[in-house]
Amino acid sequence: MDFNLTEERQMLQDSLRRFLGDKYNTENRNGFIASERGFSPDVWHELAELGMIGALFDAADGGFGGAGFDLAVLFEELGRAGAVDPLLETGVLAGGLLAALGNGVQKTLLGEVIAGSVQLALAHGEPAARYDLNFVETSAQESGDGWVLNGHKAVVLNGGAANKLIVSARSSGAVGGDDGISLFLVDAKSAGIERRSYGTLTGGHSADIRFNDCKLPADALLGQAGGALPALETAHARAILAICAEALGAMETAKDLTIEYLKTRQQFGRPIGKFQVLQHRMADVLIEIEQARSAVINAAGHLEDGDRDLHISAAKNLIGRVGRQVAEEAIQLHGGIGMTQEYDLAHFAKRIVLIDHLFGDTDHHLERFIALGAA
Amino acid sequence: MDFNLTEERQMLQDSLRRFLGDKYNTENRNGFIASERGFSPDVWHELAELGMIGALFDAADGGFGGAGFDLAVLFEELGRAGAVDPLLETGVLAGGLLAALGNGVQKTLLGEVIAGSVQLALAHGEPAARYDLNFVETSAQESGDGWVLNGHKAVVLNGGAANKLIVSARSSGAVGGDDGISLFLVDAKSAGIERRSYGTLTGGHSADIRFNDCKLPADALLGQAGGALPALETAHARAILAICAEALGAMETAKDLTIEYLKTRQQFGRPIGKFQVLQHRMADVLIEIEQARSAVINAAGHLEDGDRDLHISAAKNLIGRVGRQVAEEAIQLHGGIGMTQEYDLAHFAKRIVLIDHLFGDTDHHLERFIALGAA
Amino acid sequence: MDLKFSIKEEEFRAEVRGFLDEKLPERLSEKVRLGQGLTKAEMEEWHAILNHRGWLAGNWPAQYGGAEWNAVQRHIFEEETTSAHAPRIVPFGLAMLGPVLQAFGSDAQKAHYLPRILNGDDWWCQGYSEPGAGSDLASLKTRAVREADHYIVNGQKTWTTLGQYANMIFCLVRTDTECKPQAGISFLLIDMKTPGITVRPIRLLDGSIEVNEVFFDDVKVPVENLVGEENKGWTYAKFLLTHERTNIAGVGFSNAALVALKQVARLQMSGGKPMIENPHFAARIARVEIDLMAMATTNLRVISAAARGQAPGAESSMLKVKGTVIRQEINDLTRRVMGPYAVPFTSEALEEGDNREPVGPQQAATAAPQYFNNRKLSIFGGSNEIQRTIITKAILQL
Amino acid sequence: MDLKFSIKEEEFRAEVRGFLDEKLPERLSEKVRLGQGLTKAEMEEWHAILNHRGWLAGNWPAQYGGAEWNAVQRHIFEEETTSAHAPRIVPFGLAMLGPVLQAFGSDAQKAHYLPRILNGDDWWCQGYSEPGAGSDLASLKTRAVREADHYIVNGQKTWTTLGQYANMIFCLVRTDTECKPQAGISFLLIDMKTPGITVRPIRLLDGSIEVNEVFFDDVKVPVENLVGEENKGWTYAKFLLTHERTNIAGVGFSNAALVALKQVARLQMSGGKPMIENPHFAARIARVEIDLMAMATTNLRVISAAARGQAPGAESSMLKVKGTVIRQEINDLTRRVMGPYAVPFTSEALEEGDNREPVGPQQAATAAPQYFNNRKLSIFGGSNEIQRTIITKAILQL
Repeated sequence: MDFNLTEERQMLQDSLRRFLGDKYNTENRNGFIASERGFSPDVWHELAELGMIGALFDAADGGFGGAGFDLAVLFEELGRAGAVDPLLETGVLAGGLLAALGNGVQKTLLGEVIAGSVQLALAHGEPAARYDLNFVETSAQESGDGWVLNGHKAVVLNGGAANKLIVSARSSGAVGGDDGISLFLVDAKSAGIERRSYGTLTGGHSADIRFNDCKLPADALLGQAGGALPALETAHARAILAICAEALGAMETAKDLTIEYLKTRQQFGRPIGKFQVLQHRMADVLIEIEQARSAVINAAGHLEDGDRDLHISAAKNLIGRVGRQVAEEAIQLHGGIGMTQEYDLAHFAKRIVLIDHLFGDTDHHLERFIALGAA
Repeated sequence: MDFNLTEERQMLQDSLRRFLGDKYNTENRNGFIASERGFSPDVWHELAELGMIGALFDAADGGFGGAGFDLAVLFEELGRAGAVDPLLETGVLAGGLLAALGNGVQKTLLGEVIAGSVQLALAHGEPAARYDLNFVETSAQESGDGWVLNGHKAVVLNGGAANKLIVSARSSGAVGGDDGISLFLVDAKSAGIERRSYGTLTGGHSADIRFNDCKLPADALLGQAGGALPALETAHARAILAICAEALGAMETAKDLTIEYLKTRQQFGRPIGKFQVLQHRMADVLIEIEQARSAVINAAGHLEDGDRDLHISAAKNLIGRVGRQVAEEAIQLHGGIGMTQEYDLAHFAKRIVLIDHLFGDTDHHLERFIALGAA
Repeated sequence: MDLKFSIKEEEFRAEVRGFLDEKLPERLSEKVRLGQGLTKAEMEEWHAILNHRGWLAGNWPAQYGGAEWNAVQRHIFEEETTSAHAPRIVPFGLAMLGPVLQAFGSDAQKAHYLPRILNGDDWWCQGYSEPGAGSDLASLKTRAVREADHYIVNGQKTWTTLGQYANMIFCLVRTDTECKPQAGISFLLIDMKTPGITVRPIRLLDGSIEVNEVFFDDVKVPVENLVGEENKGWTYAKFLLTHERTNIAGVGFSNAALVALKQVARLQMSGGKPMIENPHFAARIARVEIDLMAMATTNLRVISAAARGQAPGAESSMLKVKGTVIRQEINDLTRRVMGPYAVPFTSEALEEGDNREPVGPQQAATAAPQYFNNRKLSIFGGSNEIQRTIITKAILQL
Repeated sequence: MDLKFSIKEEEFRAEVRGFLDEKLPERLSEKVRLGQGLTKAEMEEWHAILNHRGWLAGNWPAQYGGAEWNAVQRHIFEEETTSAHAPRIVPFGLAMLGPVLQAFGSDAQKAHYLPRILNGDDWWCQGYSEPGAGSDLASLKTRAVREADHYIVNGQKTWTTLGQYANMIFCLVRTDTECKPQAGISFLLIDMKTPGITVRPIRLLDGSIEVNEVFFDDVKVPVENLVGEENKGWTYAKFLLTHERTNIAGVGFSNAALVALKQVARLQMSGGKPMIENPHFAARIARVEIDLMAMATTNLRVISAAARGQAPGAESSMLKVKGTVIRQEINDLTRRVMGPYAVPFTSEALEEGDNREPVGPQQAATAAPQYFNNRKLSIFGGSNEIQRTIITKAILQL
């Protein structure tokens, strides 16, 4: 039993914290969010140079990390800084699927991903799917020696900036079935693709993407036709760990800002941190953040064993509950200033809450935890 | 719109509060609970003389009340005093069914009920029924011109002291079906009845009752064979209103005791009510008790209209939630003394919580509220 | 005990309902239903419609052009307008300043300002909070120094709601620094066009602009703009806070939001079933609905006592706390039900009518922003912490 | 980062498990599993079994006959014994007084008392709280006045757990009334058979007797029974509180209680289905299970830091608060799952082995009493309010 970081991960953490601390403040972040892609291409390239994208992949794929605790350390720092760079979308989700399923040719793209010269997005969710990974209505029909895609993908994260998409489509089976889902590697500018891109409350540009008789060559297929669900599940497990760690980092910052505010803000002639009611509510916040940290550790530690899904769902459920409490308490303990966009807390509170809307909310994962326990 | 009591109900409230205030204190109550029947026969007779049993019945049945707000006023006072007298069991449940279904001969018993000279109990729940009213496995078979009962009734409230039982049994239909449930008026000492009587944490003696080929004459049947469920539902709606009001009264006392304690108990050199954390938690208790009062008013006001079940389930759900909070906070704000049987709070806290176990707990009624809303 | 409204009250309800059917522009109610912001012109349009019917100032006495409704009538009006998705009446002139002027203003002030409020000639905003004085109003620092026939005002106000639209502001200012904090405060009416006033909008976390900072730099205010007596402003402010709290439970808003939530929950699917059939989500809705049913009656009990002339004390604090918790919970469920479609932020959908097809289901665009925006409910207007302290102080008397 | 125990630690676990398989009498574990109280003789029996193996004092140094386990070993022992439903080790002599004597006692005290604790010759109880000094220990009033070679003790202690079985009590007493409240306190060892001592049991709300009042009326205590220096008792008491908190999270108890709850929930039926399949109840179980899974790791993190020599500060307060909330929540669910069968109160089922067929399902008799009894967890041993204050004080440093 050892709860200390390895020396390598400690270094990764230190250098990332230093770098992001330099790049991010409220004004910069709001600027990045308002910019063309919803993040800063410059910061992105520097992150790549620092090796941060490589840290998401294992050595066989040209990286130098990729384990649960690598994701946890890296994303906690992204969360702590309130970074808006699409490492989740390009690196963990689409990049992870490419690494897991790509053939030799397809995987050459990984080099560009790790170098930061290409942006990816996973086009998987659909308007009626909510959080169910096997709910795919988009169809892939074989046609000659290629495929034709038709369908509507909803809220594709980083769908605005992505050069390449990994698209899921049903090549067989009924909607909601586990078999029959295929993945395709597609150029985002292909004919038959209609993208509607939009911002989000916390940075990056997502998109709703429609495929209208989008024709793909045979070699667009990633992995086996119809057998993509297990890889999608793994990619989402990794993504959930990542955003849980990101939420944890964001909560740490929300907590630090609140403690600072409690110490300095004066009301009724003394710092508001002197008021016992605020003290005790802060104590509960501190306790719950420690619980969130433990949930992330559990999820990271079990990412590659048979208890993965149980711990992933436990973490997402707990982080959803704790996140809401921490975000709401941080705003409430700040009072009005906590409501303003020009104060740093706003971004963190929004990010913590919106993470509950990614890859299954707290209720979704509670149900999944129950189902896994009953199985 | 009028939230004031009528003059008659105001008088009922005043005289009951005065009477119970005289009769009940911690020592007396603990004595009654430890006594042979788990309540005081003397207090019972005086309550009857005061007309309190009559207040549960309408004029046609020899009473002078019986409406929703009569039950609410009366049981709030019982709850406030921590009374352990079986008005619910004898008056509302079994008495109510007798009034609703009895023929002329059977209803002569009502006079004795109102006079306090007979104790009743409704033997309805069963070991596997939990809170479902239509779950009846006990069987009633026609035999000659009478009936034979077989089955096991669980936790029959006041089953220890009752002279007469009203027993539900299935004369037709499948377990869990709405049709086929019949009620019988039975002498508690009849052959074929085996009673195991026991105390409860909050007074009165309940019983598990087994019927082993218990033979009944034809005139034991109450109402139509197989058609008792609607009357059972009405009796339980009235009983739920009654115990919600009782819980409200008990919460009022728990609150008053806690406020008094906050004002007088000194810690760290000042009354503990000066500590902001305790103040704010008390404020939440006060707010929730007002919500509980409103829920009781809604249930009482709709007891005889088409929204009855919706408001009954709403009240039972809310009171279950609020009750737990009030009981636990009252104990916690008291500290150790709140844990002791010789201090008055103990009884009230236990009663508030155990009311959640009667006639459907907070989850059961949430499900029922959802089902009623969807219907 | 009787939960029913009287025949007269039901007639009044029918009258309000008929009026709304006829006069409330669908263009406005649709925006309100979807949680979209209204323009200044749209708010003024609705005020004018109400004023034409004599219903703009339900709480004002008839002598000042008000409808002189009692508490129950005001409640019925509130219920009907919110469930019809009518725009909210902007409270600063009508609900806040009006009653203060009627109680404490000079005859000249009444004659000049009250008709202008009704007619929409003035748009008032409130200058109470300061950067250093939020919940602790008594510590405010904005100074007003008497010089001959005017005051010179210096300082800063903040959280001034809709101040960007206002031409007038009523302010609490410090006119005496020597006495106890509460004793040296005065209540001033200030023309926003006076030289030296600067308004800076504050963008809130949902991207909206509804509050502002207002800076005063040697602003000259004529002494006739003082309300009541100098240094008695604290009394008027407390009076105003009571009036601000008439609809503090927000039952109407919560009811409307709950209806909307249930509609969305019937349409949003999960695992092939509507969300309203998901037991966990149904349980969340049911719990808050049950709380709201009780709160509606708690609210009526306070209103009914008020109609009989009993002044609400700690009760209004109870309504504030529980009412905001319920509204915020409904907002929380509304963002939850949207699932992934809570993530897109299409700001054009919020402020002005958006003609583009919405991304995701109707109301999705406003769900998360409204959840975040309404965190203010438990902060502004006397935070829930302040309310809890008021509640216990009243009962514990320590 | 590595969540796995080392091979050596797993070997230790296997050793403990083997020992429990062989030596833990089923008669005792069955009573523990059903939540029934143990007799004094039964508790002593289990102590003797452990002592025979050298495992009664896991936290004591070997020189005093302890097992000298590190924090991780103690944790493993705790996990295994609780999941095997072994009786809890009575903490007063072993976990509390022992370490104090070892750190601050005289050689004579160590030589006399430590073996007697291990051998079960003395049953110790704790005399800290007083009627006027619960959470606020520094205000205690029990007086000890030095007269020649003994102290005369007068006063009253309360909440003395299992004091009815004890022949010895360690007490905080006031030896100086002139100085600061904390400064005048001493730590005395008192023979319960000394004339002038009266023990009065307090019946708790679940009907159990486990705490007592202890009255001192001119009780003569030899000066050699003073631990450490006069007026330094506060230091020893704080030291003891830290030791009391080693297993403060109660993860083992919660795990065992959760396993039992799920067993019952598989058997208890509702609407023809086991309660564990009821979505609302399943959600309640799942939430607390998820909290407990995280708490187990939080606990291990603190233990792991302690094993590396870092003294737990506010962390142990965090464990106390969250740990008790989780245990109480499981107790709450255990009473809920019983449905109507939580109502019967058959006290004979609680205290001694009851030979009659139980009313309702197994464990039903103890479900509600245990829920009520364990409300104490958030009150005794430093209330959760005190713990929250410690947590924030440590971080805010105001």
